[in-house]
Amino acid sequence: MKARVVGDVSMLPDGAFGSRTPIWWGLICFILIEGGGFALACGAYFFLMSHTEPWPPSRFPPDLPAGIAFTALLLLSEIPNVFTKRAEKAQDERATQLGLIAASFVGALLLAIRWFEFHSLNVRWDDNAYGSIVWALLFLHTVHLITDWADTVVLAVFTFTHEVDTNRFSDVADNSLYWHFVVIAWLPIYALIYWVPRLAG
Amino acid sequence: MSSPCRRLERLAAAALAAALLAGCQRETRDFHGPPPPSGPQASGVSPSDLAAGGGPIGPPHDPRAAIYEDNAFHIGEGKRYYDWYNCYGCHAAGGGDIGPPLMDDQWIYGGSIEQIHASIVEGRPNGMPSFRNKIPDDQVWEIAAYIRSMGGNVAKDAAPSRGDELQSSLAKTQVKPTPAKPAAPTDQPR
Amino acid sequence: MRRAAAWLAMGMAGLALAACSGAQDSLNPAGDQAAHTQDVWRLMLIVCGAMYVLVMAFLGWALWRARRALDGPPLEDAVKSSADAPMRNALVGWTALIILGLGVLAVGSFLVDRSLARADTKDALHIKITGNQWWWQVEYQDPDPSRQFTTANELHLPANRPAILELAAQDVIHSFWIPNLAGKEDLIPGRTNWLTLNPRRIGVYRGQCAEFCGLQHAQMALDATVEDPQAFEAWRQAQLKPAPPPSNDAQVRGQGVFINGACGSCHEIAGSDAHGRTGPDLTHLASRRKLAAGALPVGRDGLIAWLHDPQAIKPGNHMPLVHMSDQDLNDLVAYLQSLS
Amino acid sequence: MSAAYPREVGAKEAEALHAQLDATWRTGTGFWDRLATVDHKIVGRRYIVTGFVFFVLAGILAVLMRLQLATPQSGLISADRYNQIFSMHGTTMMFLFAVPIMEAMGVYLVPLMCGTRNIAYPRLNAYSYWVYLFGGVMIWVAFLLNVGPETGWFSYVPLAGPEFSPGKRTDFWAQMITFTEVSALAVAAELIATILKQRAPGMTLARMPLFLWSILVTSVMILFAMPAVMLASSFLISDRLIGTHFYNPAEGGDPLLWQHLFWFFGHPEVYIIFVPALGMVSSIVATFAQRTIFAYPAMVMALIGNGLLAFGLWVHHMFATGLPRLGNSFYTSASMTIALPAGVQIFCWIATLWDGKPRFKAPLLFVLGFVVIFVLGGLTGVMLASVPLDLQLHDTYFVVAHFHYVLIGGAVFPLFGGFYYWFPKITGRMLSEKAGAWNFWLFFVGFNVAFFPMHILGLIGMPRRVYTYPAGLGWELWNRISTLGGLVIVVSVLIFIGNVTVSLRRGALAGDNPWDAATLEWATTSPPPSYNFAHIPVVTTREALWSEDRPVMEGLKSESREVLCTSVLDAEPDMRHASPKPSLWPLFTALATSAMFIGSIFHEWALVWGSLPIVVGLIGWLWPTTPPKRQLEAAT
Repeated sequence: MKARVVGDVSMLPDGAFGSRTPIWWGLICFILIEGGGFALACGAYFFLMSHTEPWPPSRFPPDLPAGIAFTALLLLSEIPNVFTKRAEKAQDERATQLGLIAASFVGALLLAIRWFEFHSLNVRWDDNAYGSIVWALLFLHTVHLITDWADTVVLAVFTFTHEVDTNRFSDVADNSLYWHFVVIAWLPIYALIYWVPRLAG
Repeated sequence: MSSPCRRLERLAAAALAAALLAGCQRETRDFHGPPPPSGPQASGVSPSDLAAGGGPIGPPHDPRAAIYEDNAFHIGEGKRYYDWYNCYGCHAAGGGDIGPPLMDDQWIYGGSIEQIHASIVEGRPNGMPSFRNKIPDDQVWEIAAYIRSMGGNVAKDAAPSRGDELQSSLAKTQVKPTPAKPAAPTDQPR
Repeated sequence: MRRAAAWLAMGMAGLALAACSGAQDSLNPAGDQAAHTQDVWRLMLIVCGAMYVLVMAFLGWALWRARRALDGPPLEDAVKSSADAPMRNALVGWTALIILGLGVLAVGSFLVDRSLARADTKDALHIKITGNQWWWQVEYQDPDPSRQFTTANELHLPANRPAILELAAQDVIHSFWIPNLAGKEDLIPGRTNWLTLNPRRIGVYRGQCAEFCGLQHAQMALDATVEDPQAFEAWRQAQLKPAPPPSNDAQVRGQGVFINGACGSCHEIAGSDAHGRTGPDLTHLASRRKLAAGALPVGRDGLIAWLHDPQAIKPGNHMPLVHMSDQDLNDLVAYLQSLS
Repeated sequence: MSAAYPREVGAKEAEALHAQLDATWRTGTGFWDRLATVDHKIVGRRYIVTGFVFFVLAGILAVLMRLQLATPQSGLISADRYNQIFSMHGTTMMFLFAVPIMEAMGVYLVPLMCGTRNIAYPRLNAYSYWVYLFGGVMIWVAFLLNVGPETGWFSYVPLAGPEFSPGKRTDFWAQMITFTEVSALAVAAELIATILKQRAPGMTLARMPLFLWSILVTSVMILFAMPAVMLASSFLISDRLIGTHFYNPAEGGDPLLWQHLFWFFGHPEVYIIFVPALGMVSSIVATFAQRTIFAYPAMVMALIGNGLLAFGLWVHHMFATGLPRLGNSFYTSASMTIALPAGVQIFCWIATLWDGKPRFKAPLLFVLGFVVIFVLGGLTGVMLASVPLDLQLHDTYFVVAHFHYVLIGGAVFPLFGGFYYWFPKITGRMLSEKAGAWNFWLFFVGFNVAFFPMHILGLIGMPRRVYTYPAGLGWELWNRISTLGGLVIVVSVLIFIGNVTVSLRRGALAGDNPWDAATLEWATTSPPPSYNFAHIPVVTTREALWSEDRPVMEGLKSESREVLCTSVLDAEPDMRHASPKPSLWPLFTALATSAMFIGSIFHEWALVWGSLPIVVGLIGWLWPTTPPKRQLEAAT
């Protein structure tokens, strides 16, 4: 059977933003997977908590300063993040570069604070189940932090070495979206690690 | 082209053989143990052969040792029997109590598996009773293999991990026996 | 199609056949719980069987009709068909039927479950069962400590008197299951579960661990003897006594082997110097039917086979191979056989 | 570019287009080219073949078990070996055969059915295959080295924990989970993106073939189910390796945490295997009845219902663990409810056959076998949902019978039907019908002989996972019959393998659309060209190929790889999207991933140093293809 051509798609754009691109959907899938993992880990936290009295067993919840510092900086990191996102939307190369560099530095600082967080938990992972789940939550979030930070750094380098076109701007936008996820996912974890033991204890 | 290929092949074959050997050795479940050796040396050495603090004159190399020494299953069984025969009573979880610690590098009567085996079978002066005929020989070997694992003297992939018991009685076979806990900012009673 | 029906019929016949045999058989109930469960089974079999027959009939009809349609004229339109409307009604009916069937089954199941939860527990026996790799420790509880006793791998229950089982595990998860008496309940480390039995019919039933628990999961059985209350009381009185002292030379020597050798490190024989706690209590071993959690019959042959090489019979279990002379073995068996 | 539409494509133009597209999309024949390929058809083919190999391997283990159980107190296989064998059988069937092969069918067929040139994220697709392959090889090598899993495919703690499972056996199992989950999740994301964004213009959600719906539902289920088992197995391996206490009751852990997490995954897992099979059944029924599937909206609702309900019933695997009674009753109702969507679908298929003009070819035979077997398995599933009855039947051979009826009847029979149905598309040749009939009847009879007696065995008290049993409990006869049935299945599978081997060379040529099917994969040649479609097909009805009109669109680049993206709901053409070229980076990254996973079995720090090569691989893989600035400046 001969093909009957009814239209031409060559005039369509070859790049786009957000939900129009397949990459965005992949990212959403990824966020769903990771979000599901976080939710289940939080569920495991409550499951273990319901069997343990007192919580934490040592009665010493984690120390607050590092966690507060981290949370505050993480929330502030949304400023360069949103700035970068706007710059991408406007396809402003200079501003994008600036935003990415700022985000990279904030990320590095966050990782440094995270180091102190691990040391202020007042429990080791192999002390008891409470220690295990607290370390697991913090570790899971750290993995995401490192992943997105590495992605940001690579993108930042790339904007300096390569031509930046729509697809690249779109990558940067997706990176910003993922950072939103890293920030939002932290809030319940923060509550579980630092505040639930205080309120429950 | 063919020679590097062949070398690669040979390398792969060697690696596979090594893995095979290691896998078999570490993971075999040999429930019968070897037949008991006959003859006079079966009973090992008597306590009088060994002077406390002296060099390990211990029993000669025993072919049975190899079966138990790096075998994950036997070490795991040894862990169980260590508990069942109440070695905890004197040695705690390896840290020592009435009896000497077992997880450091200092051995009064020698730290080879044969020597530990002999110590259990024969007993030692100053309190270590003889378990001859009280603990079957297979199990003594398993306990000895486990005791060696306490000090980190067996391959990591054969050593047991934590047990399902309270953490305070845990033999830290996977952790160096130094008190290397990261100093927590606040004191915490444990 | 016909084949399937034939299979079903054969299966039913098989079930009927099987129902009159076993000592480990959920279709041969000897207690209230198993009987209630069998009621659910019958209900399920009828409702699900009817549904199955209905589906198969529809399929058969469709195929029969289709064979004839092959010779007819081709469909004028693959997408729309005059059969759509009546079929849609049939689908609604079918859906309603499924919901109805499921409703009946769910309610039936729920009612039975409730009746199980409300089992009669007046004047119940309290028995603690602890699962070990790979044997059962059975402790008959009593407020009076002198009336408590311990046995292994056997359960004696008076008929028509409820028993409450407290289920715990020493090492890994096991599952307690005597199908003739009741469904199973897991024994989980760190938790305590409860199971109520209301045994009715006198007989000896077999139970088996039903949760995979390692190497010898297959050989972790226990016997449950349901007997009349007098027989049970006699058994209990015998169990409360310490083991009889050895009465002849062989038995005396055998006791020596037991206590001075490796046996006493793990096994307890009340009334002797053997006080091991990690293996099964052997105080009244000779009064039991089976050895090593159902692996062998208690008796001279069984004991000799077991002591000669426990690892050949139950590879990997924690009863070690103890090398001893034939003389020692014979004496030991003589002593063990005296432990009635 | 001001052609008037519509227009016809001349033969010369078509030929030139083919040459150009083929040069752009073709996978070279060199060794490295083959390793670097990102063609979803090649990757999908490899996936299918690998999955089938694992099916055969696990089948061999099944036969060994049946031989052991044919007689009481058999000494054929030792307890230790037997436990490894049944663990490997379950693990291989569930993780290395069933889920991957269903996804593999999706990888091969979804882009074709969508009318697009390649799957979304083709490099991720290549990567996921390599990871799956390496994970499967790892666990089988470990098994052959006597380091195979020994605690069942469910690995209940504490049995699988550090105290009671010494050595590395369970660590290999737990890490195999990680391998297969990574690959399954990656494929799920690809398939979702492909289905949502790359459907042919005009293929609205309401015109999507049911197979695409079933793959979409499955993929979404994978996204939500697999993280649970990832989490559970990570907890397990950290308990075993670095001494955490998630499952240690003495330190506040709980063995039931494992069961909750595992079954939160494990129950949907069954539907993840079974839902794609429903899609295959729908495809086959529609084609061979030559009638559109009756009540399409009901079918779609039923698929979605299956997917949702599957997450609400995991507790029915845990009725015997002593959970609160009221909760259990809730799960009884929920578990029974799932019979509803299944019942609706069965009705719709039979109604379609009833009203159609079925041709009884091998694919349809397998579908009929599916109905007969699966309905029985579904009904025994309803029985098991009842708490009291489940307490008797749980962990007995009745359950073994039930889930083999559901999984072999519900998934393997449709899969074999699918093999017969799509083999001509994949290879260009037909499978022998005669051998197909033998294949089917032996499988059908052998299956029932093998598994029906297990219902009875369970009722009369035979528990699962026993390496032997005593004589005298009435189990001998049924076990022997069952073993005989197992051997018949072996013959049947051998016939299938023979059929494939012979037909690959000597089968009748298929042509584009040998079954006169309606979906887009049949609109292109058999086997399809490297670029799938020279022009992007346009869809105007649900049964695209049953209408006389075959509109297409042009305008995608032919000198570089491009796919068309359409809008999610209405499939309006939206943008052109560059599709990645072949690359060795996915293979490299997969190797690095495998090194990290296997290394972390032996040392926890492998997680850290092992991730560095992965980062290198990922950067190489994702490094954009836009030219560097310096080069650009030099050019201008």
